[in-house]
Amino acid sequence: MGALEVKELSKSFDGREILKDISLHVEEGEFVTILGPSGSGKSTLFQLIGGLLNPDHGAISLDDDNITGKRGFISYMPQQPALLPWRTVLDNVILGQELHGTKDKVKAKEMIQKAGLGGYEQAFPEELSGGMKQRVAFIRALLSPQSLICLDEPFSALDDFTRQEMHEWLLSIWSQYKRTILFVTHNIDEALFLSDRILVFSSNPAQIANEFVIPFSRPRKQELLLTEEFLKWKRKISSTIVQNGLGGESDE
Amino acid sequence: MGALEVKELSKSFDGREILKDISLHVEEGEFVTILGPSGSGKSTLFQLIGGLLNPDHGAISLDDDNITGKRGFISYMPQQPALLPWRTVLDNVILGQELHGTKDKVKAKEMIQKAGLGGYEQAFPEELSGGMKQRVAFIRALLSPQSLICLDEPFSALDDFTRQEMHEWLLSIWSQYKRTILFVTHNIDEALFLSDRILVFSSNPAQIANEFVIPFSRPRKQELLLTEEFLKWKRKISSTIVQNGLGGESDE
Amino acid sequence: EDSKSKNEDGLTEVTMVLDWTPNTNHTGLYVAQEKGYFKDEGLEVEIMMPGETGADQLVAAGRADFGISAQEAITEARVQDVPIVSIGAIIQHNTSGFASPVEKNITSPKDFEGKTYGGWGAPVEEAVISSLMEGENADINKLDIVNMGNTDFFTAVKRDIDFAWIYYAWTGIEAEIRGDDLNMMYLTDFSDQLDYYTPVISTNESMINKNPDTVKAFMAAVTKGYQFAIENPDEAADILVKAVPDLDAELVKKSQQWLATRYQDDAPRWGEQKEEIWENYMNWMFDRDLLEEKIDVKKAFTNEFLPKQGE
Amino acid sequence: MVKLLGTLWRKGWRPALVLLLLLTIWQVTVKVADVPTWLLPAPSVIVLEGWSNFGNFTHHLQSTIGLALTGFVIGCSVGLLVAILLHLLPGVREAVYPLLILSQNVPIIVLAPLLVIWFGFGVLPKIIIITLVCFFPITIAALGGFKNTPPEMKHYMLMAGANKLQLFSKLEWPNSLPALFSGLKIAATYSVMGAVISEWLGAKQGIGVYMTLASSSFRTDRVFVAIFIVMILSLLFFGVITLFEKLLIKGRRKGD
Amino acid sequence: MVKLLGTLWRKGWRPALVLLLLLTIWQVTVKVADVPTWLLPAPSVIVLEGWSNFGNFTHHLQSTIGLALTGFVIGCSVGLLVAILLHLLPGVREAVYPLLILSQNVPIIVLAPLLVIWFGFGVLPKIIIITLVCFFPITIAALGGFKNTPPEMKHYMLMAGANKLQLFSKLEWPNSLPALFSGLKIAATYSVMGAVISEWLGAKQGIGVYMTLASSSFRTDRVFVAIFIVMILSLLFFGVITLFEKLLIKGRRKGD
Ligand SMILES: Nc1ncnc2c1ncn2[C@@H]1O[C@H](COP(=O)(O)OP(=O)(O)OP(=O)(O)O)[C@@H](O)[C@H]1O
Ligand SMILES: Nc1ncnc2c1ncn2[C@@H]1O[C@H](COP(=O)(O)OP(=O)(O)OP(=O)(O)O)[C@@H](O)[C@H]1O
Ligand SMILES: [Mg+2]
Ligand SMILES: [Mg+2]
Repeated sequence: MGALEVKELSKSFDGREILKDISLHVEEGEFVTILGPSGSGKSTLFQLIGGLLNPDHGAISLDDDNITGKRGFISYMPQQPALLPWRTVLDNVILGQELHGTKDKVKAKEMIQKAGLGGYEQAFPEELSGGMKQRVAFIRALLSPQSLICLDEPFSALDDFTRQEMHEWLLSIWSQYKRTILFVTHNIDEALFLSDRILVFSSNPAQIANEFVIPFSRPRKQELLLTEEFLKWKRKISSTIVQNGLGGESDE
Repeated sequence: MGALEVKELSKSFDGREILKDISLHVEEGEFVTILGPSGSGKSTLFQLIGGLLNPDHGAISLDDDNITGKRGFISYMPQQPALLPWRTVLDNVILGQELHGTKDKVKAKEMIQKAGLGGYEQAFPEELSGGMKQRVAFIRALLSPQSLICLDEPFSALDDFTRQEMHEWLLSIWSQYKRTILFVTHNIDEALFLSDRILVFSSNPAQIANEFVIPFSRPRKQELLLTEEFLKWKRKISSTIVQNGLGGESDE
Repeated sequence: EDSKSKNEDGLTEVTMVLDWTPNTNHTGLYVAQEKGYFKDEGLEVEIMMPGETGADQLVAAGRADFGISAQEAITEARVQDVPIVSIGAIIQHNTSGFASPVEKNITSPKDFEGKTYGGWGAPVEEAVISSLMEGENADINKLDIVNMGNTDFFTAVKRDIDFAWIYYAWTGIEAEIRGDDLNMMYLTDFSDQLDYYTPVISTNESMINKNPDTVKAFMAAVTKGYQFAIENPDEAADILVKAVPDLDAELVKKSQQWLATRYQDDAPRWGEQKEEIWENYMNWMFDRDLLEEKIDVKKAFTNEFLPKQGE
Repeated sequence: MVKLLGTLWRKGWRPALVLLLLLTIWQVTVKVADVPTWLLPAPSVIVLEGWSNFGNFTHHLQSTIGLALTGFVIGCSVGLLVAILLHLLPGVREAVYPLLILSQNVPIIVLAPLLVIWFGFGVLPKIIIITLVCFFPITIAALGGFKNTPPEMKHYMLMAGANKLQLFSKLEWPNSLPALFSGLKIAATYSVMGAVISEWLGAKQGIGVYMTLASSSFRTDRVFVAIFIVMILSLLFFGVITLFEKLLIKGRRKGD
Repeated sequence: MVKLLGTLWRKGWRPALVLLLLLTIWQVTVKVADVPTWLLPAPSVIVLEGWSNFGNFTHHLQSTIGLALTGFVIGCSVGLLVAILLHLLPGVREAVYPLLILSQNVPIIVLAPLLVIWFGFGVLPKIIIITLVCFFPITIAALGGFKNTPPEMKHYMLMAGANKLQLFSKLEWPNSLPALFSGLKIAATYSVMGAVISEWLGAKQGIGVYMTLASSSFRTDRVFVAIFIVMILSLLFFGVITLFEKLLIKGRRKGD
């Protein structure tokens, strides 16, 4: 469940090509990360997969069903938490389920607890810090019923301290539930720590410049980040990015 | 110019103590970073220094002048870019100067160019990506006339690719202008790469748990991040954080 | 024969719409209501205020069965094919006229020169004033005519306005009560042509055609009501005040006394209208370009529904 | 409840003081300049008249309140319905919205007599007037609220597979509540004025009738009693809506 | 300019079509049911009357436009001034704002005679009425706009050392412009209505006078001509303000 196939996807805005011939696939239960600079079109890709936008060319299929332009087939966590301010944490968290008919408050409470938000079930978003909000949004995505979860830089607003905790926690949850995850980030550490596979985006227009299969064994622990092996991989990916001339002019 | 002295600062909100007996000083021309988890009170500290809040106890002085509760003595870059949507990039960037009477459009244009935003001088904020907005906000802070710049997680919304570029750029500017900088982040890499000195915040209530003087020579280049020496320092700081039991429960 | 529906008490329901707020012009209606004259005639009458709408359109549209109107309005309405008909004059002679505080020293139309008249902007006002002034060789161009809208007489003459057109029975009496002395020039003092009927009771043509008996019954009761008011002004005033307690009792009482003799006046019976009066005033209006065309005055009024004398 | 009274007191004492000051100035001016009552009655005269005459007044009051409430409820329902329809049918909105705004330029007072001619003297034309007066602020407020939904939230809902109905009921509707309540507050005060105006079109009782009667029998003091009552009534309506708002709107930061 | 016309056409053809449809229904109904003209004139009759009589009409039109414009300008200036004062003096705002809202419940038409007493029959009381009608939406809109400043921007400005005046002129004022323009649009249409109503209080010419005369001489067709003119005039005012808005407000995403 949750195998994603993207074929030769292209998308332009106002004549400017943002995505060009993007082909990628994510296998069932795989954790794939797209690493790309800001403005390269990562969120646009998610909007295409989520059916919010229609591609100019190409097709998207999930478990062999064509879902191009169809909504509701993926679970989603946006860049901004987008919590509903009039709902408590608990009610926000079950929103994804609610949209598809089933509510499981017990499980929701459990997950809230696990995310380190125990006691905040009845709090409103305005009472939370930016980081806490992001975590709530993440739990909401995890609780949604779809098999593929698209995470759009979910931890970019968290501090590195908590982010690291969340990484471990995410991996532990993921090992339990084995959902397919497509992750977007611009943080190399994050990508390396979490993924089975990393796709590096070039920009203007975005194409897939490189692909890395990450061999670290699971379960992964925080200490991994501080090993020589990790640093070696980081150098490797960084050099690709420098080679490709990414980074610098990406926004001009 | 720009030596900051904070003495035994305490602040509570609604009876909850956020900052407790914070004493720190930043020397003229020094680059000091405060490293702390989300919600620990970093922004609150800045609001106290900026005179937006009044401390319950303690005093703040800049170049031996007491500025406790006084505004306009520091240059500031907030967590959210807070650009004025009706002003072009150029007009936004000179806002800090404008408030103190002097406008230097030529220099502003030059800096916009250097920040990789050349050609966007007449663009409105809504036309920029999140990352670009943050960069504009940063230039605005740099162009303000005050000698002490307080940066509140200015790069947290940037992707690591661009962030790295900005780090180098920031350091090059700083070496030219030698302004005093107080920087807030939760990113260990960032803190290590930029700072002369790092203060680690504990939380509930925030106190200064550790202080590290960073010995890397300047000018620093990106490659530094991928060296053994850097990794060693990262391990050292990480372990302090783990020892202090920071990170995990910080938000509960 | 009548097509009007009857209610559960076997009474025919009709509505009567006033021309303004209730006042002593309407006493007969309230007496007929209070004394049960309407009920005796098999009618259940509802008396309404028209508000801004104006009674005539309501009566014409059949939203009300009867209304209070005035000869000039009915004449104008008939020109536009608005089907309303006057079925009884409430007051025989025109009791309206131009009033001013004595201090203003306006005693004849000649004195209008250099003064300010406050009206409601109708062309008929200028026509009437100019005909009065012509009679004394005064120049209408030397009069400033100002539209004072809804402003009341007493307020208006405190500011800018020197004289205005009032019904003596109400505004004039109020002045007496206040002890303000007025110079009053009745229209009837100047020209027979201006002695038109105001106010009158009106109905629409469809009532006349379809429910003549209801109209007859209504006028019978109303006649008795006014007869009573003529004979017992004080008691009639009490009835009006009782029906409309928000009116000023003193004003009603005094006004009633003043009006008692003027309802029927010199007419053979209350409510009777003469064709020549209709004809005269219509001609007067036509001559002064106040009407686009002449009307058939026989269709504009009728005495047919007034009770026969001694009936 | 105690907290509410506390808030009322904290927010209310200043305006109350200013009001008292204004009334005092008025009273003193009238007394000193010896302005006759029929021209401009002193506040004391007005209060006295209102007090001593309150018995005669209650049926007028009841009638107006009934009218205003009915009109308000119908007007708001219609307004909401229109807003929801227009929101869910963007094509219709584009066609009808400008006309709606245009319709607000028809002076109600001009329309009113025509309404009476067309619909008679009953309650109907009056309700229509109040409805016309009430529905517009509601429609505008609700439409604005619906449209003002933060794009990132709408984004999330759509990506998560919300259909149009869910998007509306779970996001746009609750998001519009604060705007809607501002609309309701405006409509509530309008409804009282609308009721008074509608009574000028012919009614047997009501504050509008009382006002007209008072005015035509030169009782300026009573006209002012009516004005005061209208103001108090509007204030009450406003207060009730605010109370509902406090109870219903959660989790949103209030303005300072 | 061409672009503007394009927008107008793109946004306008749907409402225009619906309007045409409504007019047609009206026309046919009146003709089929044989409704007499004095009760409800057919649109064709109204247009014809308006057309053939336009010459007699221009001086009324001029007078009303002049009145509306003057009142609008004064009303908006006063409204803005009040809003700025109340915003800069929070203590005063708390004391006066509730009273301002309260004042809106005084029916203007009731106030009118008093205005005449105090200011006579000239232009002054009319201007005052239009001012009263215009100033409120402006004040409310401006105050709302000032208050709605995003806290992070306010934050930045204060930290950067902006004084109260700078905070206002560089942040709160430009931030309030969109809200202000909504207020201006409302005030613009109100001003036309206000002018017509003020003319009922006594004027020698103007659309209000024309309307009253038409009504009292049973020329319902002319009443409708006046209503149409009022609507067109309001629309024009609205359009002019919208044009200014387009020219003045930059860098902000428009609604979809
Ligand atoms: N609806 C739109 N209309 C026009 N241009 C758009 C639209 N959405 C995105 N773009 C442009 O497409 C490009 C890619 O945007 P996108 O948001 O996908 O980038 P991203 O990789 O998610 O960046 P970030 O890391 O900053 O979120 C940007 O240059 C943006 O300006
Ligand atoms: N005005 C306020 N009233 C009450 N509590 C506040 C206020 N401002 C901040 N706090 C609380 O103080 C604590 C510290 O907040 P602060 O914004 O300073 O944290 P931070 O370190 O900047 O976090 P982050 O990295 O998420 O920005 C938080 O728990 C917050 O809820
Ligand atoms: Mg993105
Ligand atoms: Mg912060």
